[in-house]
Amino acid sequence: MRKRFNSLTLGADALLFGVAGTPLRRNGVLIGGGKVLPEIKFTLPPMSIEDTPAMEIEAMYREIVTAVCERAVHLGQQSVVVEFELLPPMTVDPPMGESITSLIAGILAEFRTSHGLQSLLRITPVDIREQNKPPQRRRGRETELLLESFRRCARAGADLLSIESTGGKEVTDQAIMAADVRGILFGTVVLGCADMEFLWEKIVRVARETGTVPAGDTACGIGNTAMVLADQGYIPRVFAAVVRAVTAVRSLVAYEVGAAGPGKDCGYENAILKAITGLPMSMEGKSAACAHLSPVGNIAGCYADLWSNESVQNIKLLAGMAPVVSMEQLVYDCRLMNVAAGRGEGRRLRDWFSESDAGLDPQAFILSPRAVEALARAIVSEQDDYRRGVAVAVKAVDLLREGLSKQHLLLSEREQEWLTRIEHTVSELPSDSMGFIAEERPKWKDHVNYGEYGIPDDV
Amino acid sequence: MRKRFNSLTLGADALLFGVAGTPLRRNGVLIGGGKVLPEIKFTLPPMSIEDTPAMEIEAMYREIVTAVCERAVHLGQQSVVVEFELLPPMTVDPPMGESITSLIAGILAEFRTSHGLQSLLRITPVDIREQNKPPQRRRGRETELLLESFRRCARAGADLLSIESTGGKEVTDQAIMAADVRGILFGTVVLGCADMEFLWEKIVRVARETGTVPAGDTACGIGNTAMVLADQGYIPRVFAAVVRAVTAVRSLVAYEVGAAGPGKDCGYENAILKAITGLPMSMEGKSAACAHLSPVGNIAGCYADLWSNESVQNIKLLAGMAPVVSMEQLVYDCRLMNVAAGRGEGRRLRDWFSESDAGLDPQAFILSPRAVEALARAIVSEQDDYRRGVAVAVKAVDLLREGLSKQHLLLSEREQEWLTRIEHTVSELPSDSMGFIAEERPKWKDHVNYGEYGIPDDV
Amino acid sequence: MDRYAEIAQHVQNGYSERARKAVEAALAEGCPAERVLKEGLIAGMEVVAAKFKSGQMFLPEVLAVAGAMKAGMELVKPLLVAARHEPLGKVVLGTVRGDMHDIGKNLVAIMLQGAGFDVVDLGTDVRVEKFIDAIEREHPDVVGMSALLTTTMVHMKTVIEALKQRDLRAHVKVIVGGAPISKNFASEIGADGYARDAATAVDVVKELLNSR
Amino acid sequence: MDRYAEIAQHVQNGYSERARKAVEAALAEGCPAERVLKEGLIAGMEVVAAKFKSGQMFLPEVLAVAGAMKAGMELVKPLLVAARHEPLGKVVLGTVRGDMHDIGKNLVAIMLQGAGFDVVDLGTDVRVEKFIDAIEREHPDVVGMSALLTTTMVHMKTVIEALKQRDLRAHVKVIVGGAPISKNFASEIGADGYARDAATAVDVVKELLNSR
Ligand SMILES: [Zn+2]
Ligand SMILES: [Zn+2]
Ligand SMILES: [Zn+2]
Repeated sequence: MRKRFNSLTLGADALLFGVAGTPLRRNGVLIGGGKVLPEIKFTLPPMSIEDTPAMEIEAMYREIVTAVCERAVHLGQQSVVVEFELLPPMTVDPPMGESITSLIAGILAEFRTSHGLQSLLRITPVDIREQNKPPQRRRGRETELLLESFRRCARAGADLLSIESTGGKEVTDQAIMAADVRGILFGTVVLGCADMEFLWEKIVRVARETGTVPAGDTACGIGNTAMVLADQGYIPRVFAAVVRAVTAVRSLVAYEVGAAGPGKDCGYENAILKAITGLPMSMEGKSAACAHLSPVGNIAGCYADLWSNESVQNIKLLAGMAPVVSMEQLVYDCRLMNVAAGRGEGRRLRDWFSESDAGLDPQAFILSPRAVEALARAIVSEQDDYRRGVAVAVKAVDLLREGLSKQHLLLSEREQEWLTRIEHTVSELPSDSMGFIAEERPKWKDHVNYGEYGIPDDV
Repeated sequence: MRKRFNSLTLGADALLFGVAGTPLRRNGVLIGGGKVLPEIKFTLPPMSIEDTPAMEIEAMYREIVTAVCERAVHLGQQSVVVEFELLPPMTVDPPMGESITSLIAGILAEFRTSHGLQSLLRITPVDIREQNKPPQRRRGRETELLLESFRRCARAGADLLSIESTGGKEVTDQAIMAADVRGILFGTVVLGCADMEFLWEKIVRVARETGTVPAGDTACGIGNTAMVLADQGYIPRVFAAVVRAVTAVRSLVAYEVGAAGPGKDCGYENAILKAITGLPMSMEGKSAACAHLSPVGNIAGCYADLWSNESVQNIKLLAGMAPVVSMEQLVYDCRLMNVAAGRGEGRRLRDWFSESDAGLDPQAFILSPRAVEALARAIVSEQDDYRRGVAVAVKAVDLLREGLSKQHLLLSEREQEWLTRIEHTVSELPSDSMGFIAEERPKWKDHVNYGEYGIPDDV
Repeated sequence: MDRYAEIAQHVQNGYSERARKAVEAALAEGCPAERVLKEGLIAGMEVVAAKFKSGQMFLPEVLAVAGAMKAGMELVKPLLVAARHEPLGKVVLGTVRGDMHDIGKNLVAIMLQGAGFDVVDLGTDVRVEKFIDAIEREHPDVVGMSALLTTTMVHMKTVIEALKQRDLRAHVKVIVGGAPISKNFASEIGADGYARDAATAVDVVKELLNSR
Repeated sequence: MDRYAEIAQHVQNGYSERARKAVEAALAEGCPAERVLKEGLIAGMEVVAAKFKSGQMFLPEVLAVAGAMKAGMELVKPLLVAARHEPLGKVVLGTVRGDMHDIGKNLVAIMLQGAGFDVVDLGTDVRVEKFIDAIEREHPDVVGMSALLTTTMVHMKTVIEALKQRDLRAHVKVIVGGAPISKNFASEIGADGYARDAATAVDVVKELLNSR
């Protein structure tokens, strides 16, 4: 059952790293209760999972998790969150993911006993439902395996259940390349939200059955694809900023069907979701530069209850293995935030984070606390997903226009032209979702299996 | 001619990142004039220089420097410092180092013209004088080649001349492993200072002849060896803290014979040297975790006029090549410091940096602004290098003792035992250097060629 | 302005309808199809590709241009085929086994098509056999492989080894790319080229074909 | 407490003079040199090495213990040689060509000696030929190479290749270590073991020798 938010939980003044409206307490770890904690992530070095004995793969995970926990202990860090992001073969083969989960949970338990290191384990199966073209989002073996993966990992010792679900991506991949706002809305809030509702009801059920926490999702495949392409100069940054705003409508669905946070690190839309839901969020910024460059290295810190490195291969840097280096950087970042908060000056540091980035890039600009509040309000002002999408897109464009005219935001001439173009497009969007869907659906019929979104093939 | 400091330039209140007593202005770059700038460093990936054609090596440097500059431009960074740290074969063969320097200087010039990126190039030949055992510090071909390397790189477009000189290391390597404070003093302030005087007079002369800046040195081979061994749990942290304090006496010599800053990044003693000399300093902390882990990830930022990543191999991370990732992290760190400073709140951020680390490790503790001022005062209260060494060691021990008793500093029981032991040792040091040298010299005669330090083989 | 320049200009502007009409007119006037292609369509696209590469143009703008080029191509292609004109080159593309990442490869396909190459896109999760089959069937000049995971990039080597085993390696150049891939890795596994992004992929392919 | 335990205790405490005296007494009483070595000196050192490895002891304390052990060894060694006692094993160590970094290798030497191994330290900047000569001359069970630079670590492979060429590879185990070295690199170049730090180097050597 989906319960739609119609008001904000946290306004701009209340939005702060380490502080959620509804903190999460589990296993001795408190998230959003005043302190920011590191969330450490990692992936395997170049190797073939198919051609490597399971024992060797497990040894690699043992090595990584042991090393990062050792470093955390060494630095006096008392609580950490570890994410195990399942690779495709580990999701397709649920017992494989289960066995690695159990291994990691075991190591974390050891560190709890022997060193007093409190920890939670987040598991993130990969969304294997796209393996077919067009993707089969509901029927078919992949959906079954995906849920089985959640179930097994949950029973094997996971605490937090997450996914980077890809519903709607078959449309947004194209729409991003074409800077097509309508396509973004169709893929993200029409298809994406429908898929989120379907998928997250199932994940919430697994969590209930297994006593774990349905944590949250991210529109990574949409928002971060746009961000990375904008960073490479392929698409306008103002467009990527609007895409980010729209993704919040999609990711929000998880919380409306029962997810409890912390939201998944790579969803920068988490800032907006934190304002709406008050739930704790994981964020990533400069110390996730190993995984991707970004224009929001500092400003992302404003909202972090967990502070993440997103992903790094287990390869050797001069100081040690890369995940250990990440752990060190995260711990120092967290210490700084926690010192400021401890002196009652968290909001001051938050404002510096914001000022650091907001004027230089539209994607950062819409993540300033004031902008976040405005975007969140736009979303909760509507109940229908499509109308939320339109409202937040319009608001994002308005904010950018205002920032530009007040000279709070620097934009190149080309970016300004695109802002005008997008402004024009959003102003002409139909107010009613049925009309919009009728217009868009035929355009994407070769890429989308509408039945898999619960949408009839023809109206 | 060495001109000894006998007073402080900057007290605890005046010590701040981005602000030097005597800023350095060159080529459109201002260091220590209010803003912290990134200093980016890199090394080659695993490869044999001997077996790789010069063209390929140069292509690699071209790729690295181009990529980091592109990222800086992309992020709107206006000034950067790039360090080219010569590898041994590039120092032994001065034309090789010269030609890479010229290549890098050329790329920087291009970026200045085409993108308005202001930059300075620091070159750091490696101290090849240790190639003999015992090292030949004055006579011999290596000293000649080293100076030739400085000369050629300076003429090829370098701006800042630096070195991580190793005078005294033949003693301190042993002394560190044995946690032998007397050996540390002998190697660092007796041998080390003598060597610094010899070497830096020559480097300052090269700088004068070539119109470049004699920037500074670091007792990396002493202070950071101790820090890394302490981090691995091999030697007591309190001992490493005392070693760090003592290294300031050695590194100071460069500035007393004419070096003008910015001091070399990996010298954490730079904090003390900034207080004494007022010259700009490069520092490294959490964003140098790629190169080495440390207990001073935030606190090092208190004093940074340049903020460095120390070293990273040119290998692929998910986001891009590792030096590019470092550039991004440095830029965001600098932005935060500069935003705070721009609001007139730099000192507040500085104090948070300090509070973040100072209580958790004695090496961080002695880098808090108040401790730094006290250590600096201890040094300038004496003129003789040995007496300075004793004074600063005594002061470091006093500070740690005070921190412990006031519960500002956490120390394990084993560390406390060692603090007592070291306290005892420093309290029994002879006040006069002649006596001390007479006692120590025979112990190290197999490892040191005293003639190479201008010390007679027997008294 | 001559016909060819006119076509090139319409392509550059991304005007599909005008480009189509100008091509139609040129062909009607007896302009050789090959010159229409090279001096008109491709010339126009080349300007755009250069602007894109140097960051003066966005991808959606390039896509519009590609559309204009395609409109012209539809008229020219049958004539070229009839005249047995050799195409600029053919490229087979795919994301390797176990990897569902699509968008980087698609960008490369767009840029290559814009530059006048024939592109055969095998999609994602492409197994060794499928690469081999396509190479045997299509006789491409270049095969391009993409991987976004550290755990799938290793399959690139498998494909190259398979090419060697079937004596196909000498007949096709191999280029690779994707987030975890470096120049170094490319040469380690014996690829001929490394494309750090879609914009440079065209240059890499051109260089490889020129060096034959 | 028996004689052996007494010796072990003095070694553990780092009391050189007492250790020497206890060994002297034991030998005078007719205790076999081999048991004095194994159950006294090495047993004492093993306790210390374990404490060091688990972070309960500092290196300077270990050095004092190593001194006590050495004092005892000086008395025991001639007897062992006379009895043609096989030593625990011999290790040749060196930092590779072009690399002056000393201290990591020295730490390994100290730990190995403490554990009862014969150690031949070739120093720093050790060229291939010097490694080969030493291996031919000393017949070590293990050769250990250290590198601290990305541009010198590659020489480790050169040494291993040279060993193969001279048919020496089967006769000696190879371990490697140093800041830029990973387990992965070690196995890539064909080393038998990787020591991530001095404290674990002894374990690695012991394992290799047990697996022979
Ligand atoms: Zn993601
Ligand atoms: Zn250094
Ligand atoms: Zn350095």
